[in-house]
Amino acid sequence: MSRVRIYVTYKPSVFDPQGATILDTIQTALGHQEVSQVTVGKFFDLTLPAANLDASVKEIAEKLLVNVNMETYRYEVLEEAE
Amino acid sequence: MSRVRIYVTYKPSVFDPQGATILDTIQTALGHQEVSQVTVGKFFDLTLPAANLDASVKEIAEKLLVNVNMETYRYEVLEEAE
Amino acid sequence: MKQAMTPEEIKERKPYLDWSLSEKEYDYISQKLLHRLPNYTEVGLFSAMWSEHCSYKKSKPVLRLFPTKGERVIQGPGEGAGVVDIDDGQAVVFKAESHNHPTTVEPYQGAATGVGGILRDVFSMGARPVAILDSEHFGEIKADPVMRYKLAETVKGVGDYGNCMGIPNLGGETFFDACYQGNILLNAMCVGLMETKYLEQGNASGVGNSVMYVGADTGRDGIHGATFASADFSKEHETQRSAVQVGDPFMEKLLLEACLELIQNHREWIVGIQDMGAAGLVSSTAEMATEGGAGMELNLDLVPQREGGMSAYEIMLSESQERMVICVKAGHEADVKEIFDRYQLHCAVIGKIIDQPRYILHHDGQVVCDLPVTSLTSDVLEQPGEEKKPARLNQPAAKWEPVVKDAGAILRQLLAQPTLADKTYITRQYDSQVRTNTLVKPGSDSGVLRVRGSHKAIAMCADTASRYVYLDPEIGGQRSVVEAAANIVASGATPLAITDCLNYGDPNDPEIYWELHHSVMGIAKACEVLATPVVSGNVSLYNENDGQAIYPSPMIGMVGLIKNYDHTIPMKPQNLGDYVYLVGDLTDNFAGSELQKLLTGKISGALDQLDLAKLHRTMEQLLKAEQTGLVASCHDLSEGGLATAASEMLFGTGFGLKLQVPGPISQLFSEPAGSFLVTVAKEKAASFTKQVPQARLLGEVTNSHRLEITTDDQVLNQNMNDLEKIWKEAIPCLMKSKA
Amino acid sequence: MKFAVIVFPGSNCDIDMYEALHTVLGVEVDYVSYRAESLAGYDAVMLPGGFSYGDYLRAGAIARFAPIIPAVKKMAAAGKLVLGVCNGFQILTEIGLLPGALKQNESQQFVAETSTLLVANDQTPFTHKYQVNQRLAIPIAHGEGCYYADQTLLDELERKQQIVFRYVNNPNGSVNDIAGICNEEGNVLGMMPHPERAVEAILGSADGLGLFQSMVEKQVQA
Ligand SMILES: Nc1ncnc2c1ncn2[C@@H]1O[C@H](COP(=O)(O)OP(=O)(O)O)[C@@H](O)[C@H]1O
Ligand SMILES: [Mg+2]
Repeated sequence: MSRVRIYVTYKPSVFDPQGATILDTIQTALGHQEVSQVTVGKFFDLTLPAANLDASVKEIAEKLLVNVNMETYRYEVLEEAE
Repeated sequence: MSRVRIYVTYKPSVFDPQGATILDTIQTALGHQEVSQVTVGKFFDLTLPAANLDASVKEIAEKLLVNVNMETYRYEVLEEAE
Repeated sequence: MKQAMTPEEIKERKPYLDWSLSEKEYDYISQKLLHRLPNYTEVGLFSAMWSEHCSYKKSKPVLRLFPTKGERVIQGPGEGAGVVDIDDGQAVVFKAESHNHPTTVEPYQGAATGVGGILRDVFSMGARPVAILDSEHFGEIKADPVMRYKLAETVKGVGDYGNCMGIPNLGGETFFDACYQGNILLNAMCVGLMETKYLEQGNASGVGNSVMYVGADTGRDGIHGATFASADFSKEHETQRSAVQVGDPFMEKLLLEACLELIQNHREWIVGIQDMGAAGLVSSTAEMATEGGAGMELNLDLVPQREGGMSAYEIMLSESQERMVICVKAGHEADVKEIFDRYQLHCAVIGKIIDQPRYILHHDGQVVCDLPVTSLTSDVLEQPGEEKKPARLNQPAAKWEPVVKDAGAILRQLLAQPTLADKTYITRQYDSQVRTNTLVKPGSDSGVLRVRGSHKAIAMCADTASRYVYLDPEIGGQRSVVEAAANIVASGATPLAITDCLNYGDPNDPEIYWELHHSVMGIAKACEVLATPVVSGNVSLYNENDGQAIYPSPMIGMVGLIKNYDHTIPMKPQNLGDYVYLVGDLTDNFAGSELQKLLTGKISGALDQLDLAKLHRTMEQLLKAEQTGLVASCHDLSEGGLATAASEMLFGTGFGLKLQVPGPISQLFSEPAGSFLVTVAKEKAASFTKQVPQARLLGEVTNSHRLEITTDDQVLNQNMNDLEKIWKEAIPCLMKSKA
Repeated sequence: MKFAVIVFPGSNCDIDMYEALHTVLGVEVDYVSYRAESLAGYDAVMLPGGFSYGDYLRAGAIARFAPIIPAVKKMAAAGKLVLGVCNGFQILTEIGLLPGALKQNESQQFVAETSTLLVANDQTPFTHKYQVNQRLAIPIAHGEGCYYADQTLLDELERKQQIVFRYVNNPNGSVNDIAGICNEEGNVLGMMPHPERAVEAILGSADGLGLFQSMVEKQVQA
């Protein structure tokens, strides 16, 4: 079994109102002017067999977890086990 | 400047309906019976100066990004630069 | 900035063809309008401004058929939204807009930004948006998980935007048919209220006055949205879809409050205001200048930008959401800015009104565009389409006679059809009560909203009758208006006016142009007879997928007035023992009905002519009865006919109906236009039938919670609890299915 | 008695609250901007529903930094009545005036309908006009209304009778069917349902009136 983490973020040109609002809050309300950029993303940790990992993850990500119109993703294997 | 990634997840005791729904969809609609667990989280990538990193991140996370009643977080430095 | 191609290269390589500008148009622009070759930026502006979405070059000749004037019409088509007088210095402001292509590609954001866009149209007139309606057409969801996903996301998009803005959803429709499998329809309608004295227009004039930009920063979102929406939607376009527009309802809420504060408290500071919709900055500014008969000079370096390195072309065509343009009187720029600053919105002077009728753009220290203003707007070459009567209409199929062996079984099946089934799955995701004026929530014939501080209410609905329009565009067009009017009248309101969204396939196909033309003729005729002028609207063409067009689907949004909201008529029976009347007729023509679709899997046949004058007379009589307190409840017959309407009246009540309906049982499923079931207290029966002479007594309200209808050949006798279960569970069940 | 209705950027039930108090109950009430720093002169504070700051991040999370918040906390500490409805409830948990948190609805869908509430505690300044176990028809409209508390907190809330309203048909997955809770002192109430939408029979229900009448009477006695 492998544990895989899939990271999903907006494509760079897609407007992210949530990120913009959070950055503004950090800078003005919290006074952390030194923070210059915030991007927000989601991640999904999946447990699945190591065989065929790449194909499975690709299918699950592109068919379900990722909105390919506006998001991109990448994944990494967190740990492998029997 | 550093780029920091803060991971936020529900505490283990908090039920996450989203993870359960996604797992169900993966197994039944996508037919990936072999996937056995899904957890979902958010992450925030912040760009900020390397000085005082730990204190700043802690403050921003605990005051804003995380609701400590139901969520936990950890962070890692993605890259360091001048 | 360097232009990507020289004017000569453009002439030679014709990149504009990909942007839906024809060679004929290009030549006309160069030879007749400019007397020179346009540069790259200019060609881009032309291709967007001359797209159907902005210019209506194909549909304009047809739209002229609409009646647009009426005693109460303050502002007809041509502005952000139509404005209709509702007495006491108040007006109702409304418009509908399609967002079909964006919603097909990216349902959540497409639907959300569809709602956002129509709200801006209404508040840019100086009105406060008070209600949202949504007309949604999907493909069949039974065997199509992708369609279920699109439905779920579309509904979430409509809901999230309106809920966040705090504007109640007062109704709409949700229709399913295989013709929308590759191209779903999402039409959003917004209704606003205003004091007539605050009426604003989208114009810019007065040499030296400033052009100000407010709201969200400009990014590369939806570039070519306008031309994209005007081009056939085929597989090829799936690669173009990174430029999705993302809605920010929070910013829009701030923008709404800031704009209304400006208009209501400081009207004298401004000349005009307009939202940035399709083709963004170029369309809004060029239209404002045209409207005001002025010239305009803009410096694009001053436009607030979210991304670096945007070209002039990208800045002008960006469809980033939540932005407005305001023409501000010289000297008041700082005053205006102060208001927007207070709402933490960006606000910048980006140009001014000049004394020659030109449209001049500066970018990176260069003049990138210098055109006569009207060349972008009113000089567009109108292109009435070629027309040909569709082959299917030359020989309509023979009249179809349904065989109804077990009416109960048929009714149960009908109630489970997603088009007829309970829509609570959808409406429950929409806040319909926020701002506490909602008298009738979605689920009845019309949504009804109190006008706070008065005894008035407004009723509203959105209706499409695409199957009927498909079988006969002209009669179908009439039916769409009659259906909307019936919904308004059923709620006790006097129809005032309509808005529309004309959703069709590729108008270059002569058969589709014919459909467009003839259905508009039908709509126009019905509007004339029913005295409901067209005050605003929107056209969405090229609704095709791989060459397969949707049914012609004109959506009618109607608004009505209730002078005393105590006379709002509920849909559900109120008292045991009340009489039940049929007002209007049943019919033996089943062409286009839900029954025909259920039993044969398709629709066919010719439609009967409507007697519009008679329908109008009946509705007026019924209205009078409602307004004098004679009617206890009323529901019009639509999809699924009398049997379905009667069931809908009983759901959620403990009542039953015991009726005697002359004729064969099949007629209980016929779908006559403009017929009603009405319940009336016995002691008012005589006055009612005097007022509505053609009302036919069918029976009465019982407490058995059964629907019992005796006809000439069969008895229908159904337990309402069973029917309600079927009706309620149909959509949730389909949405959950794993197939 | 004078009420303050706080208006945050993105509040949208502010007018509903105002109208319920002003037009229906006929009491004195003002809108107060989130930028204000004092609530001197007011006897009760209402945090209305809506989407403050778009509910980006988490509902109520950003409103916590608004300039008015210290004044709200001061009112609570002084024993004045503080009511948070919907987004207002979310804000009260985020600023720590009420324990626990509100998560996304279990269905992961926004839900708007009329819910039936049971009065669980009729001894608070907000509910003394009701009877325990009385059923109230009150509209709900929220996407993040699933109340969460861990077992220890839950036990404590039950023991101290801080649960004020429960749902008859739990619409969102809240633990112990919780629809509204108060603080230990009883002067701060947070609830997801909208009593201000249930003050006129023509709009569907007037069952929320008792809550506002309770507040007004309490104040008169005090
Ligand atoms: N997408 C939707 N959004 C809001 N309300 C809807 C939607 N779809 C259906 N409804 C509501 O459900 C009810 C039934 O719709 P429909 O069958 O189209 O009514 P009618 O036949 O009277 O036009 C109406 O009150 C309508 O407003
Ligand atoms: Mg109807």
